Amino acid sequence: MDQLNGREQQEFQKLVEQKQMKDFMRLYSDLVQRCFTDCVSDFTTKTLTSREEGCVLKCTEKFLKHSERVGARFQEQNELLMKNMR
Amino acid sequence: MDQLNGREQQEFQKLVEQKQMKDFMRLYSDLVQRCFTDCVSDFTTKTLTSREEGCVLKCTEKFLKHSERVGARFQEQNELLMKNMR
Amino acid sequence: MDQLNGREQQEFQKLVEQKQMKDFMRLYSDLVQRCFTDCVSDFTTKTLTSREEGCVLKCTEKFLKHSERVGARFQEQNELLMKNMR
Amino acid sequence: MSFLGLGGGAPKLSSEQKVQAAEAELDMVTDMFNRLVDTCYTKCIEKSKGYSEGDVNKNEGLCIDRCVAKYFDTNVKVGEHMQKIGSSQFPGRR
Amino acid sequence: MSFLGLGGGAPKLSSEQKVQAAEAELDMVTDMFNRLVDTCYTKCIEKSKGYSEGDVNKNEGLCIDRCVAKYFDTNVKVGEHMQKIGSSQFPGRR
Amino acid sequence: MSFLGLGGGAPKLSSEQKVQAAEAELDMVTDMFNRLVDTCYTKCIEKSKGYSEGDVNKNEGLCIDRCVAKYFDTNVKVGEHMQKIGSSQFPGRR
Repeated sequence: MDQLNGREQQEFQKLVEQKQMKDFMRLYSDLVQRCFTDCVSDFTTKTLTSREEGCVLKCTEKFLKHSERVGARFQEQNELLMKNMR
Repeated sequence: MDQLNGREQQEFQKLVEQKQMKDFMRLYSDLVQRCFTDCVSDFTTKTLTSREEGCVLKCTEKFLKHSERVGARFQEQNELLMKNMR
Repeated sequence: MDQLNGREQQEFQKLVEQKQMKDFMRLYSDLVQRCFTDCVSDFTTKTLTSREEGCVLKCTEKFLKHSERVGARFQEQNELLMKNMR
Repeated sequence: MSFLGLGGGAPKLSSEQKVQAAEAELDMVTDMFNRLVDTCYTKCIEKSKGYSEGDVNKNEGLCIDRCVAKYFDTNVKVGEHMQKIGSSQFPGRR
Repeated sequence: MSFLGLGGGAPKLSSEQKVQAAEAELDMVTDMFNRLVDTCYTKCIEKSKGYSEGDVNKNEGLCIDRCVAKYFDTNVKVGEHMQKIGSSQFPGRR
Repeated sequence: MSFLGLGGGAPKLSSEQKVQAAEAELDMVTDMFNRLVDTCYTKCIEKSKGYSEGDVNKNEGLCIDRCVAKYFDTNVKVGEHMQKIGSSQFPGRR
């Protein structure tokens, strides 16, 4: 990013903030869709059974921990890549 | 939406209209891809066989009716959710 | 496109150029994801095995040739469609 | 219109920010609708017989109704659970 | 350029609207191309042997050609059928 | 910040173009992160038992670490190979 000057940095920063909310929304929607798909397949009832709800909650925790861990490794790999490019 | 004033409402309305065409396009493309994937798997001919065409037409109707029904339920659930939030 | 005048054509051309980089990025990312999914499933090592790497390289070539061929046919079909519409 | 509690209490947003927030909310509702169409089609529509009919039959219809209801239910439960366990740690990449 | 009959007869659009319509059309063509690459890859490419070759072999090539042709055919048939049964009722959510 | 060598040497870009390039790069990094979350979840997370626990267990954790490393490795190898065989012919549709 060293090629952007002050004003450009600022403009870019504004873009980043606009996108962060969208990213969060996307990950949230992905989580809901995945946990629903993996946990819910009984359509004889209109609300979640307790078994389905338990599965959804565990799936939520696992997905969050998974995406955190991917995030940590992603950052490390990215820094490694940047270093090798210089 | 009550927090938007007149001019903002108008601007937002313009956005909504721009998006409606895109939404329609997307649903149309999803329909084509899904019905093609489900109905066409013989690649010894260059045009649809009559069996494949029949399948595609029924799939089209079913998908439309399905998405209409989802739309109706979606609206009800959304209204329910909004009501509970007030 | 005959309904756009000179200035509009120019503006549209600028849009096209902005989108081409994005399209390329998307196809590149699709390729990486697909070849990774198809070729890598041993997670007892931290780097690609030579067998996995060979698979990834062949997958890359095949995907590129595939998308080139789809592109050529796509263009032909599109031209055919345009001609029939006049 | 306050899906997931978005925008509810936030004070003193500029006009541009308010329209942007409304747009984000519209995009999210649209995205959820598209995911519902896709997910409930996969869960409920019988295509084993090569689409023997164009109608949505009674079983499929009931399944769709419940699929939408349970998807909303899941959406709420996930949101509540994330708040409980502290969603702040969420995206990991920032 | 009038994919799906878009833009054809519509009179008196502003410059901004015309460029927007052209952009929407470009996006749709690009989207269709991406879907074709994806769908025909799944239908036609043999990966059972772990990609034994980097070339697209003769069988795969023929399959790709027909896959593209049939996809266009499907696209047209779906469009005609939707007009016939009244696509106005389509998206449901509005 | 020069993912895939983007932006590195390109001279004399306008301010608008530079911000656009930075945005494209941000979008690509975000897209790759999302694909990693999705792909490695499918490869590494055991859901056969209906999510018997909310934690990521030791096996899953190791698998995630290696999955991310191998995905980056694949990304680099694909980029190098495309340059070698001449990626110019790539998208086909232009």
